[in-house]
Amino acid sequence: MTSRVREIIIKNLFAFLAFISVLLLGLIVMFLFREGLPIFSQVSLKQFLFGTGWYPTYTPPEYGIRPLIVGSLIVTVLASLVAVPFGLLTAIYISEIAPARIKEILKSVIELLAGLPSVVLGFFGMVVLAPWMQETFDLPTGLNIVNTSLMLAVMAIPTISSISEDALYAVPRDFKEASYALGATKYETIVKVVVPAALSGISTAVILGMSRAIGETMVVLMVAGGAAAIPQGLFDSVRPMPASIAAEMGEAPFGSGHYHALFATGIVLFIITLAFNLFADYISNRFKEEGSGTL
Amino acid sequence: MEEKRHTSAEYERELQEIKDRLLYMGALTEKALENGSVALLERNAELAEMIVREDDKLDQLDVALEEKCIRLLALRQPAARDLRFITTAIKITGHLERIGDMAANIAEKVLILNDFPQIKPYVDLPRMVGIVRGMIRKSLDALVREDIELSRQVREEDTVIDQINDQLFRELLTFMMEDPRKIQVCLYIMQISKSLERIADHAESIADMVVYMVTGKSVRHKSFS
Amino acid sequence: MEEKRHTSAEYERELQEIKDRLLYMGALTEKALENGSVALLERNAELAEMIVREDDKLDQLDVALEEKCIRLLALRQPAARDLRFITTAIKITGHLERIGDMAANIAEKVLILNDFPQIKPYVDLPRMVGIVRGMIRKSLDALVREDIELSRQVREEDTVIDQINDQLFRELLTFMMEDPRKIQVCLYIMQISKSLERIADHAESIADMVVYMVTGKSVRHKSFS
Amino acid sequence: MKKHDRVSFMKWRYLRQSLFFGSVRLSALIIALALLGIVAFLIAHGYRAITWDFLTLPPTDSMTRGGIMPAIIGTFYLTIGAIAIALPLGVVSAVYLAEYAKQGRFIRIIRIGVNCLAGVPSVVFGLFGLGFFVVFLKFGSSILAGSLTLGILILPTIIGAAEEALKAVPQTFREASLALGVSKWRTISRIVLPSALPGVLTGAILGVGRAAGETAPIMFTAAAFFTAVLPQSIFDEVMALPYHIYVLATAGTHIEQTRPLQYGTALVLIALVLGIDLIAIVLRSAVRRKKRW
Amino acid sequence: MRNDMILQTKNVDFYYGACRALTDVTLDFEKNRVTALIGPSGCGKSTLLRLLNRMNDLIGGTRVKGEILFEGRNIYAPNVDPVEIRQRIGMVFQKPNPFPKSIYNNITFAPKLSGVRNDGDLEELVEESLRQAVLWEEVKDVLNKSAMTLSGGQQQRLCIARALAMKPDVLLMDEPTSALDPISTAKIEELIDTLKKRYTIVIVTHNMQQAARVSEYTGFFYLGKLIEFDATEKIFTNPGVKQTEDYITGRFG
Amino acid sequence: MRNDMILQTKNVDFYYGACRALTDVTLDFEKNRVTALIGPSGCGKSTLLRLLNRMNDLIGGTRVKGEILFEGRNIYAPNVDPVEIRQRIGMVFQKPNPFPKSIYNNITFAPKLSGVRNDGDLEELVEESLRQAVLWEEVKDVLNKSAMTLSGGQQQRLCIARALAMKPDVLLMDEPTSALDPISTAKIEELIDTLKKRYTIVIVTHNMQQAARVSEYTGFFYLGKLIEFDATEKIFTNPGVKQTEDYITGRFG
Repeated sequence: MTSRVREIIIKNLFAFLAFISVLLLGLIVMFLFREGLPIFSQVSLKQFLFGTGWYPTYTPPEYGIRPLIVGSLIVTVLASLVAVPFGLLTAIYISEIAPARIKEILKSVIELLAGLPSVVLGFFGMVVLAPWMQETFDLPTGLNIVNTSLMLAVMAIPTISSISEDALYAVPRDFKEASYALGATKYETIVKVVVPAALSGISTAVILGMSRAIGETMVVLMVAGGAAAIPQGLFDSVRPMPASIAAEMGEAPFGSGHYHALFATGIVLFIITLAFNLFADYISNRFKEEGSGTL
Repeated sequence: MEEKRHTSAEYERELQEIKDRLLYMGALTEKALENGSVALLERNAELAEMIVREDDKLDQLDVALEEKCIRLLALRQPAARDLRFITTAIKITGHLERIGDMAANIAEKVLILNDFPQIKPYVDLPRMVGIVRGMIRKSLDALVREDIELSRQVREEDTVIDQINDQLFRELLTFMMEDPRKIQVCLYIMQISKSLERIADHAESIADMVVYMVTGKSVRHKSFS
Repeated sequence: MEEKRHTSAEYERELQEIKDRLLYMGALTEKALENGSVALLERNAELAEMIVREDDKLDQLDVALEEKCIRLLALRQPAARDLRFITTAIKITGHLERIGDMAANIAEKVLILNDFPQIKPYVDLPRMVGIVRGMIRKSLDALVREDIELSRQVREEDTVIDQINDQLFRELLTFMMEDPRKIQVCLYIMQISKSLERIADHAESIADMVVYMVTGKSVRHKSFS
Repeated sequence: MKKHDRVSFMKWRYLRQSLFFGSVRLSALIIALALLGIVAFLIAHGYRAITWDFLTLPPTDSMTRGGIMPAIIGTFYLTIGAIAIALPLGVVSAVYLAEYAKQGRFIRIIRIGVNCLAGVPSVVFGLFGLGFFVVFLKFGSSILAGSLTLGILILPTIIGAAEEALKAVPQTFREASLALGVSKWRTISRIVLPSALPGVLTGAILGVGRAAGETAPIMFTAAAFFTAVLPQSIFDEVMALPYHIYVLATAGTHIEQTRPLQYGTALVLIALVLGIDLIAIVLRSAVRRKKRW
Repeated sequence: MRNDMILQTKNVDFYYGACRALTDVTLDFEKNRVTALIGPSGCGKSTLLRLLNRMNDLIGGTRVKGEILFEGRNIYAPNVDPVEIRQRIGMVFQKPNPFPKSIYNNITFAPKLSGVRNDGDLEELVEESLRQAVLWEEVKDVLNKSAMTLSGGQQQRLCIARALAMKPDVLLMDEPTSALDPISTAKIEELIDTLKKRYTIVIVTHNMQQAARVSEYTGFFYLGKLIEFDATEKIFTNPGVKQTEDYITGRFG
Repeated sequence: MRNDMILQTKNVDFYYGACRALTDVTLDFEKNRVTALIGPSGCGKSTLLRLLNRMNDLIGGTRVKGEILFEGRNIYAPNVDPVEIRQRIGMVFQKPNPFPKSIYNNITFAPKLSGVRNDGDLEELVEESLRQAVLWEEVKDVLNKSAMTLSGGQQQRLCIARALAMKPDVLLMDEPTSALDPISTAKIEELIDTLKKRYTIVIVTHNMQQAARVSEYTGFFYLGKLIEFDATEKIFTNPGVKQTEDYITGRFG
């Protein structure tokens, strides 16, 4: 009897501890809203989201974060355009083509790349890429959208590549054998069988990569240039949401409108990344249940 | 073996072929017996000789069918009813072959008898041939139709044959005692009668096996001894 | 079946048991024949009656052994040599049972003969019994030892038996013609001789099957017709 | 198709293959070079700054000279704190998810919670740490608040790695143990967890690496711009390597002059983080080679 | 007669969620005999096997109706601890599943947890179990090597030895040879033959011929129902139910 | 006679690294016949099968000696493209392995690659292949459903249909039913029987009885050597070599 009681106690204890993650998520939401919602006593939701002026320190202050949202989105999209093909092709190389030794090394490289602290990447973009760009293209500043996107791409590539590679690796050997036995070449086997079979995992990889890019702070803080205006060209500076929060929170007086506005920006950022993650979750679950049948 | 087809059409076909072969062998023995009867009544030596020659065919059919059955046992691993059918078929083909041998023996005796004057009109022997042929046919029909009732009939007819044989024996004994010149002829007739009686025994054995095949229970030796 | 053991000891044991049973049945038939011979020579009615009674035993053994073989076919799916052995065993047991029946028939005739005065000393019949007994033993030894040479011997002895039977037939025919009062006695002796000849045929069949079992080639009906 | 057509069609199929393989190899090469390039660049510019003094002295002269010792110590404290919080909680959660939970709403909620937590941007963790630990719980900007924030940040990573490791333990091991009449908890603790241990460890080490390199979550919760003294309790502020780089590179008054210090600090940070990651990678491949199921 | 029935199922229904996997199965397992359960995929034979030692507890959303008696006691009664049941009723699985431990530790794993501590006792147990599983001669010199280094057939015999080390009364085998080649299969079958002297064995098998070879009793399942249960010899030479006959003779139509 | 041998191996040795897996195998496969390869695990039967369509190319560190002639041409000659060989020699695997695509796309996968573009032709091909694999009636209304929704037996027949869609001359089958239950197995065996009218079939099987049932010729392998090759009937009723007899009758010693 005692062993049965012990079993029940352990199970319930573990259930409670596992539930802490959910509690934490709840707390995060709660505190973001607790500190962020007061801003809407000063400005409407519409003004906040679509207002084009971000002048939190002016009197009267303006809290329009549209330039910040646009900044975030544009660097994310550009970064994805670079990171997706690179990440995917590299994943294909690792899982299907590379000889065993190179495969091991390259996988480690990708993992190390993922582990590179973002502050170091930001630093690199700032002190290496920016001056080079400024000179080469004769720009007013090297801290701009293109530079940021490149650095974000470097951040996103390991995510995309390693999750895609997992997905490709998980494609049963049986499929490949079947394809070869039907007289398909290696290329045809990869493109027509392996990649389609891994498509749900690859989609998840892309979405999570983008999510990582949009939420990344240090790179955009150090490399984007910080101009809180809607950009006119690819070499303009921008101020994505995370950069704004990180840069200004230190200066914003506790409890001020600025302080609340930054938390509200955090809410927007949180909701966007949450949407990305739920979408990725949905895709991987949907295909898990039905199989990627009719691809 | 009735409604449901075996998933392997080939197997089903082979089982059917065994049945067909058995029926064919049965038909051959019947024909031999009929011819023997005709040869006796019409004193037709040519016909009798043909019977002896044709016994070869049955011997070959027997060997071929047995090999077919063993092949099926080796390649198909039959179970239950199919297995009983095949092992039964192996034994039945042996009986049919024996029946063929008996028919040939009868034909040989007919050939000899034809050299002697007929001592009396043949009544009992043709009657026995008729019954025995019916027994062979019925026993094989019983096999094909899995009909136990037919088997029972065969069993009853066997006792009839036994009675006729006994009666004929006594009758011939009297003839022999009365006229020693008839001894040889009577002996040959006795042997024919005895052969027919043994054919009937074989037919009964076949019928008994059918009962075993259908029900899985052995009835052999139950009515004997 | 020699050097290598089957991985299933149980299976190996069952195969051995079939062999043992066949030998036992063979021994029973031999004993019955020997007793028949003694009963005839010593005019021992009691012994003859015992033989008839004991035939039951062989019948039961036959049914049991056949069932055992079918069980083995169903449960073990034997192939190759094992399969040939088992199908051969099924047929051999049938032959042994028939031999038993013949022995019982002989005993019945012996009982009748004992009621008549002896017409001459029995020389040929005991000699036949001796040879036939040897044939049964040799055919089964051939099975157990997988010895084809023994089979050949059995085949040769069968022709000897056929000759003795023919010779006895002619001899008895003369007796009958000479003295019609001896007809009945002679008929019974003839039947005994005929039964022994048929037993020899069965023994030869067994021997032929052994050849098939060992070589996988059928020799039956090769020497016939 | 005629024979000639078929031959040229085959040639086309192989040409397509060659083109594709070429581009795939090229992209892999570029990525490898990117990492090598960054690391090589930092080494080339930073190795001169690395001296004994640099590693053991506090910064001096408004951080234009001296070393980074307090930042190293601070990062160490924060990381240890984070892993001390995240590892037990993460492993227990993973055990629950992988071993105990049956399909149902409760588990679905937990799973979504963990997945969402994994996707929360690091700066939002910073905000949360600020709002909850620093302000609401009044820990102030401190090691405790920073460690807790970082711990929550790496919790999903640890749960994920541990769950993966648990799932990689063949179901047949569990069945075998249970069928022997061993209770569930003992099956988990004697069979499943030992088998999964290397995987869990790898996950934990990668978590450490991540915690050591993060900047945004500690900016508002733990990191000090400058302290000359080492922390005395978990309620003290600390310097941290990542934040130190950021500060030197953007907020200093003599950005150009302190370049060597910046490179040196960056080099120390990546050496630390990549070193930790490398340990995890080596450990994992060693374990994989030994594993036989 | 009654006492010889070590395991009995009485009108057992089993549900996966709303789906009924077993319908009204009543079946007695005789002591020291091998009983085989056969039937097409999805017929419920494996499900029944896993009910007998409550391995189905591990799957959520299932429900058992009726009684399963082990030595007369209903193992689904609320006060019964499945852990104890599983100690008395061992199980061997389709794929050999030794623990990634040494051969020695594989065998001693469960006995140690159930309180056998003495080294001498444990060593004796290891030898005895391995001897019973006819593996001792092959592994006695490598007891400290990982069980994973053994061949598939040896692994399966190790799994049997491991189950025997708990000194169970019943051994459940779920297609124990379906992952093995003919030679290993023959060895396991021979082993089953020797084990039945001391244990009651229930074996689920895909392979009708195997059921014919190893078992004394055979139950034929179809669509979750027990169609026929009888002596194996009877089932394979003269089954009583048409459905069984059709299945045995390969008429699956 | 010579012309009827569509595939021939001549003194074939095969090495995995330093380990010799096949020794001097010389074997002719007759056209439109089913040839079964049997033997214990690791005897080389599967290895030989994979040599016949160069599937072993996918594994590194292997070496082939001797010749394998397909319609008289050595498929290991340097100028031979394995892709073309595999189009002529189809293969079916142990585990059903349809692509995670629709049934229709599974069948048309290979034909499309080899240049069949016309929709009408493709549709015809799909129907013809499925009919040949006796699957058409079961799936004709769900051609756009995922192949993964089919049962195991159906999946395997789909894999056969997929191989047939390339209109191969030879069909290699590597234990095609070992993952299936008796009913599905029987269906596949029946299918093999009808397919041999148009294709040459080589089947590797664990299951001796299966070889007995489906094949006209049987080769028995042991330790990488071809011990005996003869008509199946001969092998199973009266093999010429003692080793074969021992294996066939279950004396594995």
